[in-house]
Amino acid sequence: MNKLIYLDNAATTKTDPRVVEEMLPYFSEKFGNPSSIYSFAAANKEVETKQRDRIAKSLGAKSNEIYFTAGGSESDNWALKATAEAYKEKGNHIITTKIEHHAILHSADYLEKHGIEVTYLDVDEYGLIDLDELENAIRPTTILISIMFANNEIGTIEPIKEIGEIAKKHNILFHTDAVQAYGHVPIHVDEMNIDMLSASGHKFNGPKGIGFLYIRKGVKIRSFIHGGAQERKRRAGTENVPGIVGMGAAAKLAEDSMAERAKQESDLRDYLINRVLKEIPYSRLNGHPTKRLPNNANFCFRFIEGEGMLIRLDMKGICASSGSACTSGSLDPSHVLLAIGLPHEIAHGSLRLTLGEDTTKEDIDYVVDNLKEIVKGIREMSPLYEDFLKKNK
Amino acid sequence: MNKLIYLDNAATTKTDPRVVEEMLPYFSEKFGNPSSIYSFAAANKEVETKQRDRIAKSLGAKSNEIYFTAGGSESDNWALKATAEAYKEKGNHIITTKIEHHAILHSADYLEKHGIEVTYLDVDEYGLIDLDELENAIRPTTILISIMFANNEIGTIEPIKEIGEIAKKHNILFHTDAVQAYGHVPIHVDEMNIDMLSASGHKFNGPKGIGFLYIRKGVKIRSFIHGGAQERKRRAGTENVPGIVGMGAAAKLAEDSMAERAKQESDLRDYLINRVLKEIPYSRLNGHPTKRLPNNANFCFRFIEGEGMLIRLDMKGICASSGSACTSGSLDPSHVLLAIGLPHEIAHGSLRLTLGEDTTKEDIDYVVDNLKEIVKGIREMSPLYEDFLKKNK
Amino acid sequence: MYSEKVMDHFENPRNVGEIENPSGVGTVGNAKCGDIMRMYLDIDENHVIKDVKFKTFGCGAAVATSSMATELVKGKTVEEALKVTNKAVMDALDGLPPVKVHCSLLAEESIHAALWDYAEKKGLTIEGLKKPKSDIHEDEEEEEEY
Amino acid sequence: MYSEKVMDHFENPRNVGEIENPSGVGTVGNAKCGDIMRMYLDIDENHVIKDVKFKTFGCGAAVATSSMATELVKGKTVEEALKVTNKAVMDALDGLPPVKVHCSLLAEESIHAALWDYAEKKGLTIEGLKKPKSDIHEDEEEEEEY
Ligand SMILES: Cc1ncc(COP(=O)(O)O)c(C=O)c1O
Ligand SMILES: Cc1ncc(COP(=O)(O)O)c(C=O)c1O
Repeated sequence: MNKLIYLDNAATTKTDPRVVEEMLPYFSEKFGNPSSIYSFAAANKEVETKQRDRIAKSLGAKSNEIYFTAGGSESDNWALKATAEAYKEKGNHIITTKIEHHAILHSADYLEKHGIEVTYLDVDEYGLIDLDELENAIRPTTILISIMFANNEIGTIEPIKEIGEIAKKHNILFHTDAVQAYGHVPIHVDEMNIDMLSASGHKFNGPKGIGFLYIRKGVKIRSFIHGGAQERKRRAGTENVPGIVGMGAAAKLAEDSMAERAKQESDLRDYLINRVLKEIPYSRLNGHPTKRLPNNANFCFRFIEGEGMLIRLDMKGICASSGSACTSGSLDPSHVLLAIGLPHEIAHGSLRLTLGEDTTKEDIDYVVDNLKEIVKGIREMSPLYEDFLKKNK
Repeated sequence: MNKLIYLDNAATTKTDPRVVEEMLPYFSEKFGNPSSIYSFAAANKEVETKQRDRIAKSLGAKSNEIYFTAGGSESDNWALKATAEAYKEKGNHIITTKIEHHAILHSADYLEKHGIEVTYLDVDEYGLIDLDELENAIRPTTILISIMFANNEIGTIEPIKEIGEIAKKHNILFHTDAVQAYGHVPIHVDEMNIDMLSASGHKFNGPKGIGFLYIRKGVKIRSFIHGGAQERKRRAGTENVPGIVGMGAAAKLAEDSMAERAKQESDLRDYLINRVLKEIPYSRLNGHPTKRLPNNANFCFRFIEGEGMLIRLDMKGICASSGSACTSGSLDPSHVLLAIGLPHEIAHGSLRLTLGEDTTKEDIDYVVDNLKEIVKGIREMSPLYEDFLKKNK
Repeated sequence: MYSEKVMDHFENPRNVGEIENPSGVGTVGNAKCGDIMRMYLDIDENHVIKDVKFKTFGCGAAVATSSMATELVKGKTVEEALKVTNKAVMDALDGLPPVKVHCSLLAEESIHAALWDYAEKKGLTIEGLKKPKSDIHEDEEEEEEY
Repeated sequence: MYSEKVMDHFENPRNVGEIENPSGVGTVGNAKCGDIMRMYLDIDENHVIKDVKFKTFGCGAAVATSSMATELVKGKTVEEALKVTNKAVMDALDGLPPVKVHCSLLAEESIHAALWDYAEKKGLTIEGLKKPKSDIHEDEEEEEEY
């Protein structure tokens, strides 16, 4: 393949070469275990602290409120399961939404099998929750509200500050899965009353296999991975020093370039959206037109099934996704698209294009030009399109 | 510091530069998410499978019995907690030992708080379990035997094959924490009747933050980290591709060089042990003289507390440990040294030296020469040594 | 994920289209599960399938299995066509990923549906042909507890 | 982990050793918890500590706090020495890691124990001096649930 246009930055991002540069010395030179006492290794403890500081600063948090994990899924599992455990005296009810990532939804399933009651909030056609519905769902036994910052498929950004206010008013913990938002949009844990927050390194040009959970001081939290005394006895396992350094470096880069980058990406995103909606018939934008991640565009094309479109795009060197990458292996259409009210056959024809720092206007033009042809071609062999044309003749 | 003699390979190892070389392309070039459909990313699925094959081969296992995790601690937590969950219909009793790593012991603690009964087997003065005691501990409700392959502090290798036979005879699952053994001594899951096995990349010159759990086909296992469909729906989270590649490369290197390396390391280890026991009075070897890891030496020096010794060794550029690195932050002497019957004040004076591929005879001589002086110096300011001399005058 | 044969049939599907006044037409699957196949058959007086066309809404495997199925039945008698199983379609494509096996079942089923339509129109009974299910189940998938 | 001052006192501990026929000697801590400190005092007729020596079995912080404690009490009267708190020892060392705070308590306690021994031998009562505990507890440590 000659051309490669990577428009799947919500699935994973390129580790920034500057990040890799910072990581490199920690593999074969400064490889010491940060828990060791001798200076060669103890120095890595300080390196770790520096990364914690960088990340804490980007959130308006304190350094010792950042706990390193192996990624967003672990952070989400930890937040839900350990909170359920630590607060079981207080209650057994958790509120979340129908459009969470599976790391939340399947953890919630698991908890439901273990005596926890879960309310899954509906969302409107744009993927936004209803604040009144949230407040009405609160019970005396509610111990946690877990609502994602921004949706990984349709890019919709939830009203986090308002949710935080409701949680605070009712004295309920508020966790947010910010895996797609962290490093892309501004987050401030105090201003937004966030008590716990999940993030994953590889979603903001850091390395894979590293993430963090922010836990506000004062929140009672149990360990999820038990063992050694790492992470203030909260998360066992020899620290992934290169990973931590890489995530810290990426957090810094993301924070420094955020405003500029968001502007650039959202300008291109809007250009993409406008061209697609204008030039491809029977297409629609999924997610909110303005309350959305700067780099996310998500469309449905009627009479079309997503996979074939992806393969044809791939043949043109275009990397895109249909629903979330993690749900591949499943035949069901995206639970998110169903939750915003799309019928099954339309939900099957979705396309997610998520831009990166390097994306250019030429890339977008190339993609739209090809997409037009591809959609046309697939429709020509679609029995649904045939029926539609006959009916409207 | 000019000289650096790294004798703490049980805490962590240097990532082999050849391993880093293999990992590098997967950060910023081939960075795709293996779950994605387009060929750029789907190729990483095959790369992953190749690593699974390499690891499976080294254990006599099948490729689809290897599940990637974030390290030894996660593997241990998963094995214990998910087995307790999946087999709760069969029973609620687990057998382990008093000398396990905290990743096992604290997971067992956790399970004890949730209705599981745990038997902790004693060990003899060398750290070996008694096979009769094991067999006697088995109950109709026993669902799991979890016994470490080799101890991380004193290096003793347990009778794994015999334990596997007992487990098989009684139709009980056998898990072994092989974090210290994998890549260092030969392991064959069929010959040893091992049903589950934990390993961690950074203990055999692979990267940190990656490990695996071997799970024999047929073992019922629940997820520990819930979410996406990765690892055949068993372990959620975007795969740490560079980490997996690095661990695969390290597994291959370790397998290829194992025999030669074990010979070289154990020769040097025995030279070290002989010099220390001969030249430093009131010293003893901890662990079994021959049934031990090729690279592990562990001593006690009477009248001495370990930390001061480590700091003085550090000043000479020698990296060593006293007990396990993960327990630092605790003031208690090592549970392993207490389990082999050492009194507290002797257990406090332990020193673990764990050799690596690069360790030379000159290094060992330098260490022993310095150690002699250091032990002498510390004893001179020890009130316990003063009392001892007065008593024996 | 897909074999070269599958990719070839996906990229260059054979016999896409419609047949005006077909001897039989059958549509199976549903948009809910993500796959719909429609087969048009042109069958002569000797019960030989002279022409076949398809339209498919579905994934790469769905398109490829439809395409391959048309190739396999073209020129065959109705009785021979009935013996073209999903296994035959898969084998001819050098295999399918486990989650896509159901597509080959759908292809088999769509041929049967078109043949059923043909038999009904003609008032025939074709030995071994059952009334087609409008949908197939996915019970062939490896379903493990987790 | 340790300040430069702690490292200096650990590397070059002041006043290590014994005093023959001391005015008072005190040993605190126990080997079980990993720290034992012994203080020897030579006190003149004006209640001034003319000389002080120590022996310590313990970690870096235990050695450094003993050493610093000897420096702080040397030349002081018994009454002044009594006012040398663990806090004063820590401050003089530019602080200690939280898990090591108990070492400074042990240093304070060992001075008190030696003074108690001196008082007993002389048949004196020293204002504010309590019978020393042979051990100290570690309740000063941050103990969080986990
Ligand atoms: C025997 C044993 N088990 C488990 C672990 C935990 O491994 P990790 O720290 O890589 O999670 C270690 C190492 O610390 C170990 O030595
Ligand atoms: C919203 C959201 N939460 C959680 C995750 C899980 O993160 P990871 O795959 O890094 O564990 C993802 C990404 O896959 C995500 O998009």
